[in-house]
Order: sequence, then C-alpha cells, then structure tokens
Amino acid sequence: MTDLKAESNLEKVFAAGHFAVTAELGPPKSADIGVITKKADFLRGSVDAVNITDNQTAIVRMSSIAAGKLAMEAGLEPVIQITCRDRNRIAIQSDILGAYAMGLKNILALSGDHQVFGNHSTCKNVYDMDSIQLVQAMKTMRDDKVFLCGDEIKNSKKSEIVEPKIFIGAAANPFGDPFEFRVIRLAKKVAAGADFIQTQCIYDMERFEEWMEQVRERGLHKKVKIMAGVTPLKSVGMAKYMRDSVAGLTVPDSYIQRLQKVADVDKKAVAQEGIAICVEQIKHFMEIEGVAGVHIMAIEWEHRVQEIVEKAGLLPRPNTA
Amino acid sequence: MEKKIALYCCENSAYKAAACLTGPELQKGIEIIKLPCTGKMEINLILKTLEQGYAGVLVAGCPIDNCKYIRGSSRAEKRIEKTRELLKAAGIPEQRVRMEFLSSVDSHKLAGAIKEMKQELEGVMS
Amino acid sequence: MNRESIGVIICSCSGRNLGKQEIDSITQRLSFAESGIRNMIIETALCGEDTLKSLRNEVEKKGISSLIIAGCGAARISGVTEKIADALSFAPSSILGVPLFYSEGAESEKNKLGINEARVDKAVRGISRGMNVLTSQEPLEIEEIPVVQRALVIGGGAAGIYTADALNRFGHETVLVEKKDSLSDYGIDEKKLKDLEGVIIHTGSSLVSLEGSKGNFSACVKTPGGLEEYQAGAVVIASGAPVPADPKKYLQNRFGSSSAVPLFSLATAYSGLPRIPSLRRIGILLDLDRDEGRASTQMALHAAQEIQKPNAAEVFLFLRDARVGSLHLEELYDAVRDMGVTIVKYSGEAKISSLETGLQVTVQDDGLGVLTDYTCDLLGISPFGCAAEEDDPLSEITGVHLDDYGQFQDNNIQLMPVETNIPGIFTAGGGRGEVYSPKVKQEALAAAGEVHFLLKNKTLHLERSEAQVDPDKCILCLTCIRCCPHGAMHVNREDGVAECSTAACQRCGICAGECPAKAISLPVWTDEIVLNQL
Amino acid sequence: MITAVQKPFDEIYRTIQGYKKLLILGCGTCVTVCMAGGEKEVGVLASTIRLANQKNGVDMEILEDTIERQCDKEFFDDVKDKIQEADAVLSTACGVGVQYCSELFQGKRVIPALNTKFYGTNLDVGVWSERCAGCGDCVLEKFGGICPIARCSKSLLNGPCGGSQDGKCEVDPEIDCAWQLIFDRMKELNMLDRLEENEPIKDWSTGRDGGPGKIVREDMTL
Repeated sequence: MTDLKAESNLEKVFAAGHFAVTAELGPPKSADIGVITKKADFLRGSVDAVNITDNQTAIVRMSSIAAGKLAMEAGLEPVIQITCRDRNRIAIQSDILGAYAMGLKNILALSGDHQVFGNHSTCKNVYDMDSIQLVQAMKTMRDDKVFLCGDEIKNSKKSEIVEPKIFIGAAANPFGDPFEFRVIRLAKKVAAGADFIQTQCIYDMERFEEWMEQVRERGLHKKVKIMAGVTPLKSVGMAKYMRDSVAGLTVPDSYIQRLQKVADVDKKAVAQEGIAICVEQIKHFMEIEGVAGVHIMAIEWEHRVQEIVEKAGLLPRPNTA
Repeated sequence: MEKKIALYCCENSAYKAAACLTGPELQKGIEIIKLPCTGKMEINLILKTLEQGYAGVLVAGCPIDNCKYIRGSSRAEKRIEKTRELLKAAGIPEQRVRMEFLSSVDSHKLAGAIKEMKQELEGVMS
Repeated sequence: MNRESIGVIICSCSGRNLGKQEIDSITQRLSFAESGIRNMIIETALCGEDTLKSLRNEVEKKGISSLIIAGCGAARISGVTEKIADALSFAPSSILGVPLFYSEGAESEKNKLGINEARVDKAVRGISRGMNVLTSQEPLEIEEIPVVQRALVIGGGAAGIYTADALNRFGHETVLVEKKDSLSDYGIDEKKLKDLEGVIIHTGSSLVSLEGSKGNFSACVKTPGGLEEYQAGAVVIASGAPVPADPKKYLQNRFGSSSAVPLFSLATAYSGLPRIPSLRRIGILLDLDRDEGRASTQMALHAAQEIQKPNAAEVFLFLRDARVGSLHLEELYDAVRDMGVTIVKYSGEAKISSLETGLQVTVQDDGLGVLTDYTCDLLGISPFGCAAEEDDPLSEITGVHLDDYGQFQDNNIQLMPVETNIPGIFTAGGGRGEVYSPKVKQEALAAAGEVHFLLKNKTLHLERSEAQVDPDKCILCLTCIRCCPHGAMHVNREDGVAECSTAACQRCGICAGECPAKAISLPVWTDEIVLNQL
Repeated sequence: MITAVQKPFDEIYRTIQGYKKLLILGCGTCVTVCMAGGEKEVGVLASTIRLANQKNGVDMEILEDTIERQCDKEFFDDVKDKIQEADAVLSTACGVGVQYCSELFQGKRVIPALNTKFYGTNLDVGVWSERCAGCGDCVLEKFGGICPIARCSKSLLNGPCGGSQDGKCEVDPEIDCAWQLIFDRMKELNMLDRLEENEPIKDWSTGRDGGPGKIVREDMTL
C-alpha cells in the first residue's frame, strides 16, 4: 500500500484499486437529528462515503460539519463540503481544524451556489478564496503544516504541530462553458492538490467521454481519482426539468423517450426505468479509462441508492477497517 | 375650479390638428403650446406646467415612425412614460400626463383624446 | 427685443377669419398702454403680392424689426410667415405666426356681425403670448456659410449616373464614385456615358469618410491611385439595392434546395428541367422579407408570361400586394391572369420548406382566408424581396439612417422623398428601395434638383438658431452627440465641450430635451419662452 | 466613472419631512453623466416634490442649485449662503459628495437622494455597466484586460464556476460570464497558457478590506 495522506475509508478504497461509490446526504433545514439518522439508515453499507452538503443552493441548513459528525456517529464516513461563499480564510481554516479534530477526514471544496438562488438572497457573499485556492489551502495545511499566513499549525511555540490530515476533494463540471476551459480548471485543481474529484451529474455520455479524453490527454486521471456523478431520473417531468432549467445540463432525448414510453403504459414503472438508466450509466462509467468511482446524487431518494449500487454489481462494499 | 389642460403640440402635425378643433367644449380650458418637435418636451417642463396649476398635460406629436426628426416622438414617448412613473411614485394621478400620436389631419383623434382626458381628470381630481 | 420694434398684423381677409367687430374688439383689448403694442396693422388678403409691397413700406416706415402675424389656421400660417419673412428679408425667428382658431359656422356668425367672445379671447391671448415670446428673445445673428460648389455622387448605377448627368447639365462640378471597375457594367449605353463628360469619375473607388455638414462636406475617397480628398456642398447616395451579393447561392443556402432560384434566372432553370408527362408546377414569389415595388411586379409578370406561354407548366404567382400603378403594368397583369397563371395574394409571412423534390410554399391565402400549402418544382424568388445580408457601410460612414429593411430612409412622410435625416445628403434609387427604372430616373432628377437648389445659392444665410451649448455647463457626457438624429452635434476638442453645427442642426430640440446638465437650449424654444405661452 | 441611481421617491420624500426650506443640491460631474443627479434631475426632483407637497398640503420652500463637484470644497463657495439658509440639503451627489457636503457644513442636515452604485462605463445612451471594484491591486494584466473581481458574480480568480452557460452567468442571463470573456480574449491574444497558472489567494487588504482608504502623495502635499 502506498503512503496514505488521511487514511479515510474513501482514500483506502481508492488505494486498494476498487471502484468507489459515494452518495449525498443533505442536512436538515432544522435541528432535527432524526432526518440524518433516517437517511443514514438507507445508505449505510451501500456506499464508501457520503457527501454532506454545505447550505446547498444557498438555503440555510444544519452546518455540514455538525451534520457530518452526526452521520459518522450513525455509521457513515462523511465527505464534508465547504463552499467559499459564506466564510473567509479565517473561518474556513478554523472549521478545517475543527472537522479534523472530530474525526472528519474528507473535505470537498466548492465555489458554492450564488446566494441569489437561495432563501437569503439579500446577503453579502464572501468569496475571499475560490474553490481552487481552498484546495490549495487544505494542501498547505496538511503537507506544509502551516496556515495560509505561514504560521506553523501548533498551539504554542513549545507545543507540537498537529495538522489536519485531510483527503482533499473538489468538484468538476464537464458541461459548463467555455468547454475548453473545463479541463484546464480540472488541471488547476489537481495542481492545487486535489486527491479526488466528483463531477456534476452526467446524462450526456458522449460529451463526458469527450471530456475524459481531454483529461487522459493531460494524464490527469493518473494524478487524481475521478468519480462520475449521476442522478437517477424519477419521472419524465424531472428529466425535462433537468434538460430545460438546470444550467449546464443536457438530458439526451433518448432517455426522455424511454421514460415516456414506459409512462404511457404504466406511470408507476417510470421510476424503475430511471433506475435502470442510472445503472446502465454506472456500468458504462466503469468501462471508461480514468473513472475511479461513481457519485450518486439521489436527491430525496436515498432509499433507492442501495438498489442502484446492487444492480450495478457494486455490492458488497469493500471493508477497509 | 376649471380644470385646464396644457396641450403641447408638435408644429409638424398635432399643432395643425389642434387648429381645426371645433366645438366650445374642446376649446374651453385648453391651452395650446407649439413645440418644434415633441422630442423637445422635457420632463421638467411637464412637471412645471402641472406646478403652475394645470390639471393635465397632453403632449401630441407625430406617429413614432413618421417623426420629421426621426426619433423625436419615440424620445417623447419614453419621457412621458417616465413622467407618469414619477407622478405615480409621488402619489399624484398619472392620468394627468398623457401622450398622443397623430398626423395633421387627425383632429378627431385629438378631440377624442382631450374628451377622454377631461373625463379621466374629472375622475381622479375630484 | 423691445416692444417698439414689434409689429402686429391682423389679417382680415375673406377667409373664415374674424369679423370687423371682432377685430375692433381685439384691438381695443390689446390697448397700447397695457401691452405696449404700438404698431398695429390690419390687412386684408395678407398673402397677396400687392399687400406684401405695401407691408414692406409700412414696416420700413415704422422701424419694425419683428412681427406677429395673426391670421389663418395653423395649417397655413407657417407658410404665410415664411413667405412674408422672405419678402421682407426678416430672419425666421423674428416672425411669429399666431393662428386664429376658428370654429365651424364662423362664416355665418361673421355675417351676423356678432362677436364670438371665445374667439376674440383666444386671439388676444395668442397675440399677447406672441409679444411675450418676442420680447423675451434676443435677435439672432445670421451666419453666412459659403456653399462649396461641388456635388458628390456615391454610386454609378442608373440612379447615380442620372443624378450626375443632371447635375452636369445644371453646370455643377460633380464627382462620381463607383465601387465597380467600370460604369458600363451596369448596362448603361455609350451615349449616356458620353453625357457624363466633365464629371470627375472614380471607378473602383469607395467613400471612406464624410465629415462636415450641409454646404461644406469633406469627403475622403479611396481610389486605385490612393486617397482623394474632396470638399462638396451636397452629397447624393445612389448606392444599389441592398440585395444579396450572390442571390443564387444565398437562396440555395437559405432554403437548402437548388429549387429556389433567383427570379431572373427562373426561365433558364425551367428550361433545364427534364420533360415529364405531367405539368410542372412553377412558383414565383415576391415580397419575401419586405414589400417590393413595381420593378419586381414587372419582372415577375414577365417571367410568368414566358413560362406559362408554352403551356407546359402551371404557374403560381405569390405576392402580398400587386403594384401595377404604371403604364402597361396593369394590362400585363390582366394578360398574365387571363393566360391561366394563378395569382395568390397572401398576408403575413411566406414559409418555404424544402421537399424531397421541389419546395413547399405555405401562405395565408387572402382569397381563401386560410393557410394553404403549394408544392412547386421550382420557385423563382425576387432577390429584391430578400433582406440585406449586412448593412450598407455608407450608413455608418455618412450617418444616414437605415430603415427596418436595411434601406436608406424609411417612408417618412415628413421628409421629401429624396431627403435624408442629414441635411445636405440626398438619396435616390436602389439604396432606398426603388428599382423600377422610370421611377429611379425620376428620383435621380429630384435628388439632382435638391442639390441644385442648395448649390445655386453661393452662400447659405443661416440664422444662428441652432441648439446652443453653454460651455460652462457642458461636461461632454456625449449624450447629445449620441442622440442627435442629424449628426449635428460634435466635440469641440479645443474647448472640450459639445458644439452644434448651424448648417446640420434641424432645430428639433431633442438634444436640449436630453442634456442632463441643462447645458443645451434651443434659442427660439427656451423653457422660458415655452412656459411664457402658458 | 462613479455611477448612481435615484432613490425611490417615497424614501426621499420621507426623509425630507419637517423641513421648511430645502436645498436640492446637484453635482455636475459623474452623476450628471449617469443622469442621476445633474441640473436636469435636480429640476425634475424639485418639481416632483413641490407637486407632492401641493397635494399633501405640506409647506416647504425648495431651492435648487448644482455645483461642479461635491467632492471638492472650493465648488461649495458659490452655494455657501444657500446651504446656510436652508434647513436641510438634499444632495443628488454620490455618497462621497453627500458626506463631504455634510463634513464642510457642520450641524447641517445633508440627506442623500441617490444610491451610489459602482465604477462603470456608459455602454450606450442610458446604459451603464460595472467594470471596476476598486480592489487596490489591479489584476487586469493577467486576465486580458477583463476584471474577474468586478465582473464575475463570485469574483473567482481561477476560472469559471459550473454555472457559466453560453457565455452567460448563472446569476442572471443578462450578465456576461466574465470568465467566458476572459477566455475568449486570452485565446484571441494567444495567451491561454497564462490561464493555466494557479492564481494564489488574493491580498484584499489593498482595498476596502484594509480599512478606509487614503492616498497621500508626499510630493504634492503642501
């Protein structure tokens, strides 16, 4: 086994050469712990780690670190998401120390959705750093054992250095514009120190393959673990919404037609067809050189994740303990 | 109190139409002021007219695409719209300012607009 | 202006104006003491030649330097004031017309020798207001601008050549600039070209820049021999119709089918089609992107006639409106219809879709009142109905506006046919959408006439009533320069302020209405003067 | 240029209540160019207030004046007396002018009539667009002359976020994606390789975050 940086479960799964599986867990819009434990029950055993979103779409939720700690207690390994929207470098470095101290080892850096989309659209955003700089910041703290200001990470002159050993994640959107910049941005994230990448959810397999080709041309897949993102389609309506209203997403007509065909016969069977498509996609990802795992974003559909993973032939998940 | 209307007319069209207004009910309480083009009409001139006690200001110029000076009527239209917004924001009936587009033969149209405006003013100023 | 030098003329002609008693009442109410009006002149038939003569004497005798003329309705009064200003050599701003509004039935009331108080009231107020206006304004200077005795004609097609020829005959030095390498490319005959002797002709050349204004433009022309500078008193834009450069290619690309051909090559394309036992269906379409004129109608009718003649085809002619108001066109139209050509008048847009063979034309058929499909083996489309692929660069260079169709000068009833938004620049022919040759010639002559009218006065006497920029207030925000429809505003770089050209300014006041610093005023129409009328 | 827009009328009207004599003071520079507070706007605002007062039966005398710039004290000389005479000044200057006016006239109530917006350019008559955020450490050289701090909704320094679509920003399809502009420009300049360099965390202390700014040109101070 190679030298591990953070010794998280996710890192170990990658290191052992497995095709990794992660899912997503959105913290509650309240202080209700039950929401987390319930979702955790669905996911436990089916995935290697779970992303805990950070005030996703700029809507206030329980903090990702607190929810991550609760998810860990419920038997999951969290990937803590941190956006650059709400905190400056002081707050973020402090949170990284705190998260690590509580045993949270995976952190994923994001720019964050702009606040205009959320429920506090009149607030001030921060963006002291961007996501690439945040990746760099985590690497600096972990590998150079210093804060961004250059001070060593220790409590006093005499005390020892205790740096946060974080497995560093970042996101990639293969479909945003300008397309040519997408792979440059990935390269910058890798250069900044990202250990793993999760992509935006993918429907347009052709465009994704095109992007992966660019990734391989630069040899990036050898430097970073790339996890392809998927979101199972629950209905024809959802498919059309994703196609028409979500920036940067294209849902091929063939998928929509397949769902529509099923819907015409039996409306209840559409979800099953959506899962079938998702499983096909995962199997396809496993064939693509350089894809090291899948990130399943089943929005409010956590209870179907196990079925998807199972049908993709990815159960049971490896035990790294 | 007599509700007077200041009728600002473009000399190329509406002024000629205004000259042919007939009937005492149309001539009464109407002050006709000539402009070289409604594009000369400034927002502040409209407001100052209202300040002087006029109940309404009716700006009448050439049809948008037949302004002798190409864009005078369209500029006037926008300024009148802006003036109405200002009045509304100040709690003053926006009906007190109005714009009409007509050619020199459209006396009947102008007469209609004046009648309508008088009625509207009757409604909002009582 | 002081009150002593203002004269008031009330016209009491036999038109539907005021009666004697009413005039008496007016003069009484405009009492000297109160209004300061000293010079009251009552005239009958103000516009007559004899009256003008006696008026001149009276004005001189009394030392009158400005006039209020009350008479006629508004529709006529401006004409009358202009005429009097001209006869008395008064500056336009020193004569003010006060229309005497009359009501219907005034005639009969006058005969009754009664007094219509409302009318008298109006006249009194109108005249008093005129006094306020004239007394509150300073006399304006007159600027003399020498008119450069040269005309510049851009474009050497039919319109340009006829214009240049006419100007040549008027005896004006004329420069003709043509893009193509030879004028004969347009099929103008030798004889006509010979007429142009004396005209300075630059072929293979184009206008690069145009500055200045009416009476004194300076143009830079790119010629094969290098750049040439010309001063000119007037400019005529006679560039061609804004049609696609290669209509055949354009139509083929646009409709993805070689069955769409330019109307002028329809007959050739038709004769190239292989013979089949059944009748061919041939379409002819006008008014595709814009309404077309008589030239297109004529071309379409001729094409229809030619193809229908051998009786081997069924011909459909699609048009929004047939323009046949010209000698022989009406007859031709009837003849074509009698031959069996189906004429489909449509409204709205014509939709053309490509079929496996041929095309389908879908139009709202005015006659049937429904959306109807017609399949055609071949469709001849008039290139003059196609939208311009790009704006004529002359628009950018000269500042002359293009209409929605990309043509010079929209159909603005306030402008004479060949006038443009820039004084001193005229336009004729294809560039403004006219391609029917008798009409093109007419326009060319009209444009030449306008230029002649401008150049024949060696000097322009212009009253300095153009928009005035207060240099202390102007902050050069450029708003006026961007807004002026006539290109009259420019930057005075020396003083760092905006400046208005006396010759180009049309006195519309749009700039004054926009200026955020209130630095611009229109002398005859200041806020003060306008508000004084209330 | 500094740009501004007029505050909603009811807000202005509320703030001027209770004064018997109000001076509306225009500024003849930036806010005149952006059509928010020049002589014309002062006249329009004065008339609108007078009309509202007429309607509401409010007794208030309104004076109007416009000076060259409200950010330089010499220009206030012409209106000193008027300011002293008025109970309050309604300034149609940017935030700088309003404050400076109130600084110069101790004890005088100075009320803003505008909302100051940004440093921008006049794209066309009636259209202004933000170009600079005044960060105090210009980065334009690196980005082909297009500022990601002022023009990217998230001020990202290392490339576009995932919300860039067809050259537009996810925040509003009216906004151009600054990074699309930067990318296109750098491509045109044949300098795309420069965008591959990781841009380090920015020192924001040179701008607003470093506290209120002050510039002293020692060679110029008297």
